[in-house]
Amino acid sequence: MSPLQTDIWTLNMGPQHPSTHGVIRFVLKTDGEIIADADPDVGFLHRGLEKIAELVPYPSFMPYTDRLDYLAAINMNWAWALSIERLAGIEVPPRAEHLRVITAELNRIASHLISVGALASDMGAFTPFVHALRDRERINDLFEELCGARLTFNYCRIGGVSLDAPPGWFDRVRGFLDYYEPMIDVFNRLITDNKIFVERLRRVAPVSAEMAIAYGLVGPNLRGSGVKFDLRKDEPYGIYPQLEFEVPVGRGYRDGVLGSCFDRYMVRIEELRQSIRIIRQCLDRIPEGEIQAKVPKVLRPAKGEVYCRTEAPRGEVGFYVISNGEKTPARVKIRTGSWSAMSIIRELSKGWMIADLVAIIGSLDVIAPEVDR
Amino acid sequence: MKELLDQLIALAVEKVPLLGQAPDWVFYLLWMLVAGAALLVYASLIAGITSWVERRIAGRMQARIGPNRVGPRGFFQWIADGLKSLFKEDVTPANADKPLFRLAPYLVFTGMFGAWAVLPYSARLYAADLNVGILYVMAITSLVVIGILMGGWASGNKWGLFGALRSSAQIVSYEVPAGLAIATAVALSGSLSLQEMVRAQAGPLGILGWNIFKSPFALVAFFVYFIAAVAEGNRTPFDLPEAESELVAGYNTEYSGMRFVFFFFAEWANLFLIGAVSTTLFLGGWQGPLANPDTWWGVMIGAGWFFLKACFFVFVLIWIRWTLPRLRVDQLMAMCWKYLVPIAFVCLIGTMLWMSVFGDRAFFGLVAVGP
Amino acid sequence: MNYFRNIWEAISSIAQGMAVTLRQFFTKPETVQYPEVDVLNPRMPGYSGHLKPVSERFRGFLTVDTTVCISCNQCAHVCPVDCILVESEKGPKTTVNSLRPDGKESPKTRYPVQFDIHLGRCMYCGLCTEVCPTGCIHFTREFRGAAGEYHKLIHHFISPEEAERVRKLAAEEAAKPKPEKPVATKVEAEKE
Amino acid sequence: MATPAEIAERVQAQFGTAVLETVLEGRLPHLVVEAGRLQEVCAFLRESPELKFDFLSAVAGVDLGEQLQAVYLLYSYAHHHAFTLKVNAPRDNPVVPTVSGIWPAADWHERETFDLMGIRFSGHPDLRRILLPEDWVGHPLRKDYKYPESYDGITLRRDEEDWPDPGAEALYK
Repeated sequence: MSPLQTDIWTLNMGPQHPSTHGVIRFVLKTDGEIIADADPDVGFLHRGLEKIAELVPYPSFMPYTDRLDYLAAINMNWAWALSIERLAGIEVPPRAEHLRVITAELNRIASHLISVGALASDMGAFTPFVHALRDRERINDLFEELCGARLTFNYCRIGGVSLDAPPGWFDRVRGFLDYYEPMIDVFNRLITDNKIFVERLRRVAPVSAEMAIAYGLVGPNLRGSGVKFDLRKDEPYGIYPQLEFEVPVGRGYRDGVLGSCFDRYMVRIEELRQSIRIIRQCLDRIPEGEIQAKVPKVLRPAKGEVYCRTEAPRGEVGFYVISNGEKTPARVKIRTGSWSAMSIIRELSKGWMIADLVAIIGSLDVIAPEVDR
Repeated sequence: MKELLDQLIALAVEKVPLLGQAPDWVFYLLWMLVAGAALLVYASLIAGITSWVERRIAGRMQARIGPNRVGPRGFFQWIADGLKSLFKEDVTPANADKPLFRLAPYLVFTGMFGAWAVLPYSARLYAADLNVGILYVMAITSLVVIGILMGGWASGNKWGLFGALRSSAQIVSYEVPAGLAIATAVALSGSLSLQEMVRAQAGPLGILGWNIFKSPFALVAFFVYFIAAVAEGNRTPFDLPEAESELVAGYNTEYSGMRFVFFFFAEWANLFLIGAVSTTLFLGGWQGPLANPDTWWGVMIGAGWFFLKACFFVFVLIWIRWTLPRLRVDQLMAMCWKYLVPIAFVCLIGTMLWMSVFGDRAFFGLVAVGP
Repeated sequence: MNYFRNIWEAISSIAQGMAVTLRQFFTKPETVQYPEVDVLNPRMPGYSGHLKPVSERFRGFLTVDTTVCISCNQCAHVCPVDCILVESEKGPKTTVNSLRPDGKESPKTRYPVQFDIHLGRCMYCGLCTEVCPTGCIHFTREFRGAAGEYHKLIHHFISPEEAERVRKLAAEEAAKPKPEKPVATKVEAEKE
Repeated sequence: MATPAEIAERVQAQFGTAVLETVLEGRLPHLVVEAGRLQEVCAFLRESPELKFDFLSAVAGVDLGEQLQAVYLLYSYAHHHAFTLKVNAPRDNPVVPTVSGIWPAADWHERETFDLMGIRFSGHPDLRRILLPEDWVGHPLRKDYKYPESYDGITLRRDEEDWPDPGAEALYK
């Protein structure tokens, strides 16, 4: 009797699929439910941001960085502003630095909320996602009060921030933190502790520290693999060196494997707490003063190049900017966290099930516009 | 209901002598049509309203409002949705196996709806009291898996086939713990007829005689049955066949319009069915305070109890669905074979031992059953 | 024993999660019924959620007060998507007061004869409002602007009559002694 | 942690003539190395215990006019120092050896550079376009790139169409 014949199936997952987090397509080759190969096909959201950057003046590129990662627009704004400030040698006033940290960390909370919520929703539990959105909505309200937008904030400027906080805003931020801090525990009770959820993730698709570094994983994905590296600590910028916070790393939470999907998830949950801590410190020590440095109206940085990395919610975002002394940059290369997270999926998903692929995508927190730029 | 109908028929025969000469099958046919129509209306109402209730509850659990546009608090949303689906184009994919593709929703629907015929809505309120009632329920609901497999395979969509295969593996596996748990209830009640099973659960206050109170093992068996029933009904956390975030929509990916409604009708009708069968087997069916099979108002109160209990289960099912994530295929199987089956088996043996020690005494053997 | 611990963990964690959802079930929903509730109104009646009405700084549609505009073209220059088109004529010299709280005076010699904002392109970034020396281009809190046709997304802020009036004024100015030819500066994409 | 000067020195000591240019001032100290020996240099940077550049942050393609340049932005988690390598390739035949065998991360970065800048990486296991469609013509990040009139029969919108003249129907605020 001949052995049972099985076929390798080619499956098309996406570009419209509930769990691809944007428009991403995977060409799956599966043996039953087991994935033999998952080839990501990206580029559906390619808007040519690097080309646009060569066409618009330095300050006018700021709104485009919002669209780079719409869930963490301020972190992207900051990265661009910081690159140009380094390139042109601009000092940022301390109040603006504090405002940047407050907004960036609020934005980090908002972004991580979407990330952990979306992972839960990929696992089939939709309610945690909505609960995360419910809390994120309050952050959006704060941002709307501050800068008038709820998603594409365009808040940072080269040399500072665009607007000072309206009266009473800091108290409302504090109020939000007081509200939100216990909500992390409620969220944990709802989904993080859930046995099914833990079992779905804790041993799935572990990434070793070496593999994470070799594939260029950054941010929470890298820390999930146990590498204690955070640009805010190790290559500090802004006022981060003056602030106290910890860098959570994966450690095989709930008897899992180090670097598994659950570790990456837990790192994000822990980072929520750290962000709250950072914001509280900033609120306590924010000085009065200017929010904008003196920057020439038409900015022409001296000839030179810079590679500036900052820690966004999806990890290192780096702007490699070359200036020719013109009012537009000669070349901008944007390196984002999702790009490397996306590139590891093919290697990582081999041998896991389709349901695990969804967990892998969700736990790596890939977001399509950041991949495609 | 049957008795009432018998009386009606007798009356009709008396008034119209010509009817007396009609053969029996005419009356049976009439009875079938009447009962079938009544049940269909009832089931449609329940399924439709459940769909609205589910969306409202889900909304509230997610800090939303839920549908609230059509009618008071959106109550007529389900009618609007039904009508909308009715007018929608019924798309059949080009490479679908067309006859099977068209047939599948009806099979699912039949399997789900067929079980409603034997449910003991109250002491005298039922369409049929088969002496193998519970076996009939298990048998007819097995049709569902064929419908799902057929639909998933015939739609010519790989995601659909994934869903269908997952579904068949799941339903076939979970029949085992469900069967064992049902056997526990059958052992306690001493009958396969659903009416008899409910009658056997009479006890003080109408509550203490319930099967779950007869032995601690029965209590566990009840949970095992409930979990297995949820799994057989493809509800979260066992909704792998349609696993939205993995398989797009699983077996019903390619369905649209009215056929899609049939699938969903079956799903919501199934919610009530799970509740009704669990109630009948373990929670005393229509038994409850003031329920009395001998007076008409007692029967009505019994019907109320049955409905309330079943609705409670519907709520719990919805509640679970909007809380829990989904299992993975291998975990699903592991849970069935490693946990539910052994536990159900222990429950069955334990209940038998318990009965041999305490007899048929209620409340874990503390209270004597009987008038 | 692992076996029983698993069962216990499953039951307890599921119960925990269900307690959370049940609690949310009995909490008031957060949804704002938008068309019914006037979100531009500072006090939204009958609403108890967390959402505040559209904030003071909300970046809605752009609007221009053309009487204050000095046609300096800075907004068009800074706009990343080229959604602003200003054409102007040289007219009599006056001064205008800024619309910003400081009310600073600026000299005005150029008068806009065309001021269009293409809301189909606008990305509501607010860079133009920041560079405007007189604050004449600013955001409104209006955000409802569905249009049936694409060209209706282009807002024209100067009517043909007004443009005619300005042109006449400019011609008179040009006819005066020390004549200066009116130059129409069409702002095109400066960024090539 | 090694300063850029030390790093450059080590590389120069090892490879000598392969280093075409050393730039240590400015915000981005870097070496320009010979394309042919790029793989050796990279392997040395990664493996040498004092340098140990285990992380390739990005590969950027730059259009220098006569030449195309690939820029490798490196970082070491072990020693917390950063460095940059540059490789030039002639514009008419821009070929650079791949480093995807040394840093797996380079795989996608090189594909992107190939896609947008048109630098071909010899030895790359899977050099396809990544962001643009397979049948796209040209490499958009080159300075002389002409935006196509149409793609696959779809006319790409021009400015005039995007800003139509409404004529008499215009609405005035």
